[in-house]
Amino acid sequence: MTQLPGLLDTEAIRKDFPILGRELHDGKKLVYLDSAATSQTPSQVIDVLSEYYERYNANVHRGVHVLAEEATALYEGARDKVAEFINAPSRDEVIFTKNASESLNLVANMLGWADEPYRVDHETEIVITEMEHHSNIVPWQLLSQRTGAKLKWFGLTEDGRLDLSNMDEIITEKTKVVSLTLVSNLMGTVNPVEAIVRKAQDVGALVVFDASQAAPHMPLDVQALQADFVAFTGHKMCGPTGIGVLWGRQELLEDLPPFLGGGEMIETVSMNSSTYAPAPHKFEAGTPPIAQAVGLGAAVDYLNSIGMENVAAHEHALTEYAVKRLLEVPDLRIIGPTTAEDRGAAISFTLGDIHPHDVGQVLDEQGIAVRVGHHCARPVCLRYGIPATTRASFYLYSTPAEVDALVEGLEHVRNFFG
Amino acid sequence: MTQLPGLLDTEAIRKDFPILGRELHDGKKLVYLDSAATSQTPSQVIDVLSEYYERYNANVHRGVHVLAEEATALYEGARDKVAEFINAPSRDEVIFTKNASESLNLVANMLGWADEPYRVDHETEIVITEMEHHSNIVPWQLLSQRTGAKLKWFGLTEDGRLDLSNMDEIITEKTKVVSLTLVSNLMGTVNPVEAIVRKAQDVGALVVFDASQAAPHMPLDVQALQADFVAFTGHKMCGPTGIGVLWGRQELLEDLPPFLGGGEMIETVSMNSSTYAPAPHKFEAGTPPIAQAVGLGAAVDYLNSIGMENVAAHEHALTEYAVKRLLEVPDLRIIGPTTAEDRGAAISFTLGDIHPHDVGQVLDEQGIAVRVGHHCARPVCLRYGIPATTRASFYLYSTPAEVDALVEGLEHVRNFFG
Amino acid sequence: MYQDVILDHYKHPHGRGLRDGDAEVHHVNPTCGDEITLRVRLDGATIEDVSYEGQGCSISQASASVLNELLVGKELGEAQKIQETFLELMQSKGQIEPDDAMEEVLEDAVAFAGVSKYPARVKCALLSWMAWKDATAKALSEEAKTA
Amino acid sequence: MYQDVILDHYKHPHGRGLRDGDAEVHHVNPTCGDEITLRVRLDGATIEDVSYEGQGCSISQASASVLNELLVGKELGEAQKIQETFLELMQSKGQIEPDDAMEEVLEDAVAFAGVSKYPARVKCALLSWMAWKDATAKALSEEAKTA
Ligand SMILES: Cc1ncc(COP(=O)(O)O)c(C=O)c1O
Ligand SMILES: Cc1ncc(COP(=O)(O)O)c(C=O)c1O
Repeated sequence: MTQLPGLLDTEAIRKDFPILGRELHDGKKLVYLDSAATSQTPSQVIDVLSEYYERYNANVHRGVHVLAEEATALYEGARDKVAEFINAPSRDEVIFTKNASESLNLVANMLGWADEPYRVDHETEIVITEMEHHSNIVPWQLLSQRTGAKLKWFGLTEDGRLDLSNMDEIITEKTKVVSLTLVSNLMGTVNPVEAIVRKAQDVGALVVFDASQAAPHMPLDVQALQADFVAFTGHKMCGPTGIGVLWGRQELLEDLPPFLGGGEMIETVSMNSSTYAPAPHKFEAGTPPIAQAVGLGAAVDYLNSIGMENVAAHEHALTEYAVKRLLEVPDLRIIGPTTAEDRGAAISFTLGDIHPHDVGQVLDEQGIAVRVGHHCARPVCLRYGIPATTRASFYLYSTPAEVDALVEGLEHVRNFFG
Repeated sequence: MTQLPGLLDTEAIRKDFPILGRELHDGKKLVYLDSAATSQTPSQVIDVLSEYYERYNANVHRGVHVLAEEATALYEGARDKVAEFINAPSRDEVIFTKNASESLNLVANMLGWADEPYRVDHETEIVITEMEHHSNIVPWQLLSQRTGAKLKWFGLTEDGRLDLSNMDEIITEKTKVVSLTLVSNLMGTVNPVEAIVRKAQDVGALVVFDASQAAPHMPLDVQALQADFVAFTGHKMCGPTGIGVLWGRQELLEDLPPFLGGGEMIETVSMNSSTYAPAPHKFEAGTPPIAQAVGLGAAVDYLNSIGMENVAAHEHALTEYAVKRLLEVPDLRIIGPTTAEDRGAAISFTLGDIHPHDVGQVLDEQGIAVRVGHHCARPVCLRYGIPATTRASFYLYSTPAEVDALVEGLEHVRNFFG
Repeated sequence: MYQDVILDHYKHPHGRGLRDGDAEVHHVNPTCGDEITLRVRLDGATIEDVSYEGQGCSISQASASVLNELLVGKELGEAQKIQETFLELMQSKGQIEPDDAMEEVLEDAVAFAGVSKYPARVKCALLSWMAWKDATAKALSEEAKTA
Repeated sequence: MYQDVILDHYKHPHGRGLRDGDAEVHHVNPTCGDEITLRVRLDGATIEDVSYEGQGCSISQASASVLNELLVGKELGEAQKIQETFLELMQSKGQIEPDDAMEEVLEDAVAFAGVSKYPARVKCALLSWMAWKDATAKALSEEAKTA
């Protein structure tokens, strides 16, 4: 077996993930290389979900009975855990949503309905980048259409990095908000954000980070980032589906208007008018994803038990190995950085003229699960003139042996369509 | 044991709900009378959730690998089940949201951004009722504030029914949308909707039903209702938290604009513009609550295995018994219908001068879980000049013995504060 | 959690009713609909009166009564210390067992120690105290303005 | 699922390239980015040409090639029957084992039977067929307008 410095004890870790023991297609062992789409879920999280429904299930915040109090304590306890995980100054800055997409839409809508100085309108500009996930593009396109604000973006360099050369043209006095990803889900690029934050602060623009591909893979510190908002999603970080997070600076959450209306988010309601609860509740209309928040709390516990520094080191070592091995495959072109520096564990590539769909299908026949397509980041494909890519992505349970299986599988693909 | 005609075999049913075996406060058996806030979850649903994460977990719609295909089949299969459960003409009319509140906000926002003839603006009117849950009030207040549309509502009669005497003043040619609950969550009132639908159709207004308290308790047929939109929520119908449904007529879903933007809801994206997928995906931005939809599908299977007619008969018998027994308690005043006719299994009441908080707390000490407060329907409390109520609500696992326990518990409350 | 002292204050509240004041506030507990309207009258740094009217559960009613009993006649500094001690007790999640020193400060209010175990009820117990704090701040800033 | 017939059509596509037509459509499979531009030229009720250009996987490419081979020269009625049969096969979720009658209608296209087991790929196989249907409808309505 390949030994790399910095690897986690994956033999032990893999035992926590029941699905990794699955066999496909008459006995082929599952090689799951699609964690950037969704991560697998450890027993520690699955068990907490079952326990929630078997012992504590109740609606939160409104009850005086034991179950309601226990469910509320679990739900709010999960908020504490998430707050600590991202080093939030206050637990009240952590809003639970259903996914990262809702988190990003929430910000866009708040800014659309906000009063000055936050209001986005036809005299203002919004800045994103060409490597964003659709969930960090379309909400801003919609906001731009609805308000008349101009949408601008940073382009990409040949090697899959942000092109910051024209920063002063892109971020201007008119810019109200800059929203960008910390890590590209298609290319794995880890973005340098300091210069952008500084520039945004100079012109008084808010900075939103899409941390969907960062939170699962590296230590995340919203204070160190100097962010105004940070969005991420539970299902990519060992948590359940149906839960996302938006962190926002308290002052902003106080000043900005609510988005969805309903139960839980109100202070008092009459037919004529209503007043709203303080954040985070102001932004959590209706019965929240209670069990899912509790599950996300358990996922955070799980990640902490391993240590995010160690997760990052593991993935770095694995990515270095994978990049090296993949570049040995003839006709393989990596879309994105071709070294492991400032890059996460998602590696996209093309393989000669063979369409990624076919690559994925033939790999699947060998039990290897990769993702193919535009990965909800179609502008990146357009930028590099390709219809789609094949993407292999790794996580804390991935092994060098799985990288080897991938490389072998790709040889088979080449022979098949050659 | 009290025997009532129409009761289900609760002894068997209760075995499906692990939480109902819980003991509280040193050995007091849980008497769970808070199902209108959230229902309990049967093993059949809990097991499906675990199985999902242990065997099939993957992101949906985008993958060619086995797990992605299986997860997609499960997710879309749940849509089929829900469509059948509500007799939807097409499965593509079923949109998964995170809860009923999101469903209702989704409609309100679609109408706010719509083109004619659906557009709600300052020349138009929105109609709701005084018995709505905050989740069917605040979204319309927000829409009214944002567009200038006028918000109007039906009032209530002394005995907890809709006052339809001034229908022609309330629903007019200016009305664009009428949104009302099928069943009041505070009073249990089952609303007669035919006349309202007819009037709305006459003036060309859309009709939205909040079926959050109907879907769990009685057969629901969106075609028979002649509805345009119907919203409900998973956690009240034996399903998981984090999942809701919006059903809408296909033609409307085609014509109306999207609400949240992101992955999954697009057809094609470039930096300059995007086009959207057909419904239901157009309205499902981001990774959906996959496991939760699958869990809701299992809940629908569970309810079907018992039969919604039978659930309704059970609750009717139990409600009749409960109303009779409660009215025997001195100083107890039921807020809402005082017979079991056209009423669901949620019964709100006041007990002399004793504040509901105190009623609930002392009941809790006996293991009896009821809800106290305004139940997210504060206008009803205002209407009847009370600060709050105590609400007992029943479901398919509730028994006459639990009604007896409640009545006994209330005697204890009276003695304690008397 | 329903100590006799609490029930007693609930059944026989002290100083209930609205009287003249330098500032008035209206506080609501949105989770349960408890409401209080509360007025503070100051004489320099002395609390001359705290009058109130409201609706709510035994805990919120008794707590307002205890507040009136404890704070009227006190100097502001002392009153604030009492308020902070009460807040600390209520936020203790049942972890603080009041000692003699605390009992000396809080008098009847120590009876609320048991309430702190019930998160949903802590807000009831604190409603009048938060209202008092708010009203006092308002009265002082009014005074500053007219001074 | 990769039958030799499919691979063959993929590697040696029939009638690829855009030529003159009465109507043109552009269809996209948003899940994978497959795209096709397709033109139909009619001569009365006869399909004179189906020309296309696009990018996509072996399944979508091969399917367009098979379509060209099968439909060019056919009467519209017959072509529609072929399209419907192909659609039925593709939506069968692997449940239809093509019999002789079906094979007579679909010829090479029966090789796609195995694809119907893979929901994510069914759309690839159908992309060109949906485009053809759309383009034909467009061509006919153009004709109706100018007639
Ligand atoms: C009548 C009614 N409408 C809407 C809702 C809101 O449902 P949810 O909180 O799941 O969004 C509820 C329950 O809370 C309800 O009872
Ligand atoms: C970078 C990035 N942003 C946003 C998202 C959206 O997350 P979700 O689909 O959970 O809303 C994803 C994943 O799909 C992502 O990779």
